[in-house]
Amino acid sequence: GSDDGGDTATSSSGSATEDGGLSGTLTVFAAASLTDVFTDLGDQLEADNPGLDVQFNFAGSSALATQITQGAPADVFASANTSQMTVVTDAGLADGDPEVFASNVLEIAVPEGNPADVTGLADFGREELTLAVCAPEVPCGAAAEDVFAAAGITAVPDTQEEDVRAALTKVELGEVDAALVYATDVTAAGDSVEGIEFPEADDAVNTYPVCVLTDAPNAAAAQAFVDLVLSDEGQAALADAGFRTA
Amino acid sequence: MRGQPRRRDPGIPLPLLVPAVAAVTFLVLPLVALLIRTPWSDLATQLTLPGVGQALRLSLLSASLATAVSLVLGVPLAWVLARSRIRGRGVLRALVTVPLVLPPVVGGVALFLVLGRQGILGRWLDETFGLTIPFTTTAVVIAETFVAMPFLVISVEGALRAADARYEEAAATLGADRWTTFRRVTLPLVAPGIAAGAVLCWARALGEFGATITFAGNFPGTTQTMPLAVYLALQRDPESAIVLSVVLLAVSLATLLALRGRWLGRAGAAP
Amino acid sequence: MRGQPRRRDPGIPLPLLVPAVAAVTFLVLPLVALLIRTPWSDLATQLTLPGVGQALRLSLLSASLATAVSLVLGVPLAWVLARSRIRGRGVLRALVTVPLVLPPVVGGVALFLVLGRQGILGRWLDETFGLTIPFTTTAVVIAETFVAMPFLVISVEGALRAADARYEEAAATLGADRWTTFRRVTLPLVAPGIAAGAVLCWARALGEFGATITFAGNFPGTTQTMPLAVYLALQRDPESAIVLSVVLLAVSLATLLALRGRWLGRAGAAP
Amino acid sequence: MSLDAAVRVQRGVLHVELDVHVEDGEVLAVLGPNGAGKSSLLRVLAGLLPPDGGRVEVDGEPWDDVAAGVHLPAHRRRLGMVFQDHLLFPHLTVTDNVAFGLRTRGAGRRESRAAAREWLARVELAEFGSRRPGELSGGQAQRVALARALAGEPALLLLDEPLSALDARTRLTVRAELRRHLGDFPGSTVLVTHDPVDAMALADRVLVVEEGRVVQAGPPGEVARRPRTDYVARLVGLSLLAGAGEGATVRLDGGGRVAVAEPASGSVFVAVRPESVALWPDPPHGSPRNVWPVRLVGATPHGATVRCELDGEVPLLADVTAAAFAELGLAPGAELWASVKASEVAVYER
Amino acid sequence: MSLDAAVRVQRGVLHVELDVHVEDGEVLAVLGPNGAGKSSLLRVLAGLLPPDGGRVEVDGEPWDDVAAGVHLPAHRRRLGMVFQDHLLFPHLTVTDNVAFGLRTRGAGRRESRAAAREWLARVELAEFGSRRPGELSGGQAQRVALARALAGEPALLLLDEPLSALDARTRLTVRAELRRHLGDFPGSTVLVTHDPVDAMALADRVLVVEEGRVVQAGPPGEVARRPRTDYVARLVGLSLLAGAGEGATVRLDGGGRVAVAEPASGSVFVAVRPESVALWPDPPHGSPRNVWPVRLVGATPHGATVRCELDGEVPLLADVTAAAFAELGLAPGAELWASVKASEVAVYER
Ligand SMILES: Nc1ncnc2c1ncn2[C@@H]1O[C@H](COP(=O)(O)OP(=O)(O)OP(=O)(O)O)[C@@H](O)[C@H]1O
Ligand SMILES: Nc1ncnc2c1ncn2[C@@H]1O[C@H](COP(=O)(O)OP(=O)(O)OP(=O)(O)O)[C@@H](O)[C@H]1O
Ligand SMILES: [Mg+2]
Ligand SMILES: [Mg+2]
Repeated sequence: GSDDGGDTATSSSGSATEDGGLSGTLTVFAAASLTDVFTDLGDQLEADNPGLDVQFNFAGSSALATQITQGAPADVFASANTSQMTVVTDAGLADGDPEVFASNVLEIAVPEGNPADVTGLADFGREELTLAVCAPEVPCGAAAEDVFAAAGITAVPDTQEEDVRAALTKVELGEVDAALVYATDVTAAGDSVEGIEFPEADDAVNTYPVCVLTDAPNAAAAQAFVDLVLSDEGQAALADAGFRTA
Repeated sequence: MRGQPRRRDPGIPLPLLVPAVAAVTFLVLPLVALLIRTPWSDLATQLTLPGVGQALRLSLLSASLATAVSLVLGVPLAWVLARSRIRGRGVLRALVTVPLVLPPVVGGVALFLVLGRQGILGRWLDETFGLTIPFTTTAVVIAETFVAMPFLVISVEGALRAADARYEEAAATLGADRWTTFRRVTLPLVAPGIAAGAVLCWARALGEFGATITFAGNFPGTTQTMPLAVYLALQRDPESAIVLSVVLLAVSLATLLALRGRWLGRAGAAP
Repeated sequence: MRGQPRRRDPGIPLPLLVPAVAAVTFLVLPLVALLIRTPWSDLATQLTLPGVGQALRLSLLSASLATAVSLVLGVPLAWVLARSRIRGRGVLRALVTVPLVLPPVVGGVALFLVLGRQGILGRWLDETFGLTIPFTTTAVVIAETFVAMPFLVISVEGALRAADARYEEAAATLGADRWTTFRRVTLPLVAPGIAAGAVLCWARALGEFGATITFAGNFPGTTQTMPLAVYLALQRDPESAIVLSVVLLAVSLATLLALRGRWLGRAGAAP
Repeated sequence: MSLDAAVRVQRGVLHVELDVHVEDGEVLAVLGPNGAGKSSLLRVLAGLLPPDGGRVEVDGEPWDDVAAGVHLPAHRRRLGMVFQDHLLFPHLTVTDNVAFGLRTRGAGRRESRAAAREWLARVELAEFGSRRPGELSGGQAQRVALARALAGEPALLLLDEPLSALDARTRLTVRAELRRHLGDFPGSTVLVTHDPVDAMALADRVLVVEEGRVVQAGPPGEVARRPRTDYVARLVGLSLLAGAGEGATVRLDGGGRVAVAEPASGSVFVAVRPESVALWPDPPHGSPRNVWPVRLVGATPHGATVRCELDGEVPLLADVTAAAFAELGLAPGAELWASVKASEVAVYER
Repeated sequence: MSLDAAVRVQRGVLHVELDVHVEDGEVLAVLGPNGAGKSSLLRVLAGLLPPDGGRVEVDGEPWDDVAAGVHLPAHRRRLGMVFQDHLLFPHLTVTDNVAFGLRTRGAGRRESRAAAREWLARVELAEFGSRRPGELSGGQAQRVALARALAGEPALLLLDEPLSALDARTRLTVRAELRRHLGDFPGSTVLVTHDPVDAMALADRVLVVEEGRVVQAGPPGEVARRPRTDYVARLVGLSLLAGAGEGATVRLDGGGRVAVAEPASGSVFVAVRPESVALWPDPPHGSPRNVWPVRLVGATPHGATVRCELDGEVPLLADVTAAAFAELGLAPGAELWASVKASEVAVYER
């Protein structure tokens, strides 16, 4: 569906070549938490299409949404939540409906060795612990509110982090006893952080939508990248990184 | 100073006027654009939200405290860099400048390494006094001071270097030791430079985001300053983030104008 | 200046020494802690990653360009604020200071509003010349300049105010118009103040993150500066973020030391 | 290139109101006590201080005209100025300081430097060219400032106590140099000085200024012989007394009478040279018709003589030799008699 | 509180090496040309410039002793100093400037201010107390600086040309004031000046410094009568000639002979007062035994007389009245004859 993107930018950026290979530059705007997985998928797409150069712009989803609404020359937008994707779709910049390619649930992250003996969500009501959750304005914070409501727990956090990474950093440094973060982040953090799953997590599943953009200079390659993400191969890579796949 | 028209000013030379106008345009146009985009109808709603007033108060308080701490610690440091003859001043000066370059988030991490629960000093503070600094308003002030003080130090040092050291010699012959000379001669002489440095420091502290959110966290009422509120608003509703920014701008503009007026009043009395 | 020992320095007075030492400790200890925590074994690996060298080069280049632009535009603006008698200087000065307070991310949004494809000027630039600024290295320089120039302006203005204006009168009686006076008398006289301002500006530009990632994006090779690389590394592996930060610190420390050495050499020649 | 100026300017509480006219090639010395407004006058002439009224015209060209709204900025006035505190540029070498005015007026670097070196040689500082002003002594700096002002070949030369920081020997040399230069100089010169010797040696005309107003004007000799205010009288070392002429006697305003050689009438000044006053422990009897009782209030050695300040009906200064002073055993508070020959007393209209 | 100092300090190319001794209550005047090292000496005494060698001792207390590693910082020396360029604190009022030294030495604010006002009244600036230094004229500022230094009741008073910016009248007043104060003053005073009148009026002893060394020392009258260098001779207005005594004649080193009244032998100086030199268009025949052919090379009006600079076998200065000067129709280059009575020629050992 790139018929309306056929302006000068398309021809200069390249498109499907005659033998089916892709060329030109593909620009993917993706949430920062996708850095590793997407970088690998991009490399793979480049390997399959020697004429293609895949460029990533990793940043917070909201920054990316702002950039896209300000006319950034992007082909693909992969958001870490539906709300920022909505900003883009509302502006009429998404080509077709966004597709969910992964989801993520909350997990409790504790420092190596779990010094405060955190066992479950109920520990977020313990005053004596130093606890971090995400701010309600950001998706993981909204999700946290949902799970606390579902579990009937009054949480007493010491800080409401602006994003998951900030919360996780504090766990890694041992500065908080527990933080409510995404499962993928626990996976990415490696040995310095232990994850504790809890059943209420399923009440707040965060979804990752992706879409090709209306003004995509290289719509063909964009579609190919989205297809790759949704393919079995892409889904497997996401699963390796701790995502629940669609 | 008198009311009558002065025919003195032969105007601003063109090679200065053109870049100056360009600079003002460059700095002010984005602000104007923000103002144009501000959904003014939202303003009243936003301002009456309880969190906003709180964040604004906390921001002003902590930036002012950070500036005060920076003045108390930074002006002496600037003096040492400018006037003493200790060895290694060059390295010291560079070391003091370097925190400017540190990405603020990493600055926050570094503060944890020193003052956090597991930090070099923090562990001792915790064990000895039961004091924990992170996630408190104190932590906000510390984070802002860490990020903003170098601005004060560097600009005060520049002012000290430019000042005429012979006045200090004159003070010495009048029996003033270096400390008295510093208080009664040096400080008043470089007051404009210190004022400039304090403004830089205050403004930088007021806008501080990365180190604060890392080291102090974000909790409404104790550690959520305006930049944090703005950032979070931006996640959900960019319009309201713009409104909050404009509020922050207006308040700081008013503060600066009020302060400057007083300083200028003093400076204007001198020749 | 001669090699013999000077018995002059009667030491630094205690009321200055104590806060100065406290200031240095406060500013330097977190850096030391960072160094301790740095996984040095990673250093070689990190440095050889292709993106890192690129980001470092881009950072140095864009910060230096931003400083150059700030000097060209900002020093004249500082002169206008300090020396001219135009009306509304107080308001102008406050307006110039205010961008310091703006959360950088909002600053990035504001730059979009002016220079973005739909921006006030951006639209016109796009339609007339086919020029788009966001997401280019130019955008990085612009974002850094927007954030860092006020530091230069305010500190140079402080230096100008502290300088003795009678030298400028003497130059006028020798036939120098205000522009010549500016170039040949004022500039050299306030050189230390300008140097201090440039250092502040450069360091602030080098550490710039929020406005850059918003307005210029995060494209390796064109807009990914070191702070952005640090941010991404932080998403993945905090250890490597620390390594990158230390690299940034080391490079800026070396640059500052090299520059300062030269400036001091010049300044040392004067009385 | 005559200077024609009427300067009105308010400086704090002092209102300066001075009319100044200097012909081509003429040197006008402005004498006056501290705070009289001399430097303020020069600043207005230089264009550094905008006048509140009046005008400044050089060679018919208006530099300032408040009524017409004309104000030529300082750098467009072809003038040279030496400030009371030299104001050499600290970042330039001595040579470059002197070359500064030439460079701003369009001369090349090499040529300006050569001219500057010539000027430095004239003020006997040839070997100091590569120093910075901070490495000069006070007097050396002032000589460089003089060279810097002269190097520009100005139309109007303004000198604010140019010689006051110079030592006696240099002062002689520079004064002679200045005199030679001023002799060749086609423009007008205004010289502010405290030293009557400078005024006598250098000026064609003297303007005495007190509290912002002209109190006396004329050729140096005339001013020196017939001072009209106490300040000038002190300056040239005379005792000045005001009174009313009554034939061969002048009745002083402060009481007392002075016998004079030429009959006088109306308001007059009486001037007495300190050298002509003799002091006696007892009332003398002899030819001098003026004998007054006085009290010694102060004494200052002055070369080989001692200058005695006398109070009484007729306040006077007297110069006596150090030997006589010692012989008379004088001490402050001593009661004495002073005598002056009537022929030694100058009398002239007020 | 005597001052005893041996100062060795390198200033650029100049090596200053001066031994200075000043008794209690004594005033030492240091005279010398620009750049001789006078201000450098004062800076060492004040503790502002660390000497490279020697020592400074006041009343037996060592202030500086390079060999022993002693250096008392400036603020611990009980001294008062007046700088060549006043250096009043621009941010303080005039009263607070004067009160500064009292405050730093522990006096209360009210009491310091009262004392400061008294000092201001003594330098006749009582009504200027609430001004800022920037609103003073140059001379007013210097008087305030003087008051500031004196107010601290120092043990050692250092004055770097304290009167040079003052106008003639104020100078008389302040000089008399200074004299009175120095008279009462129990400490030592070192006064740097260019003005021989200051030295004569204020000093008990004079040190003449040239190129960092003492070239002459002695009481003012002695130095004035028997100068030992050309600089001093010029300063006191004498012509100085060096030669070898041969009984009633002195053979000058530069050629020529001078007849003297007292027989002399060995290396001697001959000093001639300009007033004693008479000028003639043709060779005169009469009692004066010294008659030399000379050429007029310069002439400067000097009060009622003209000072003529003469070149020839015997270079001289001559003072003639303006009338005589005009009558002789003198112009530079004129060939003349100069005569001096042998009894007017002073001769003394070199
Ligand atoms: N910037 C100023 N603002 C207000 N008053 C001033 C200023 N500068 C000088 N004055 C006052 O104006 C008067 C005249 O000063 P001016 O410098 O012209 O005196 P002057 O005749 O040059 O004295 P001096 O011989 O001491 O140099 C003085 O009373 C002085 O206090
Ligand atoms: N900071 C300095 N560095 C190097 N040389 C200096 C410095 N200050 C002064 N001098 C030189 O030292 C010499 C002595 O200077 P000083 O100021 O003591 O002279 P002075 O006798 O006070 O002269 P004046 O009568 O002109 O004030 C001069 O040749 C001067 O050029
Ligand atoms: Mg003056
Ligand atoms: Mg000197």
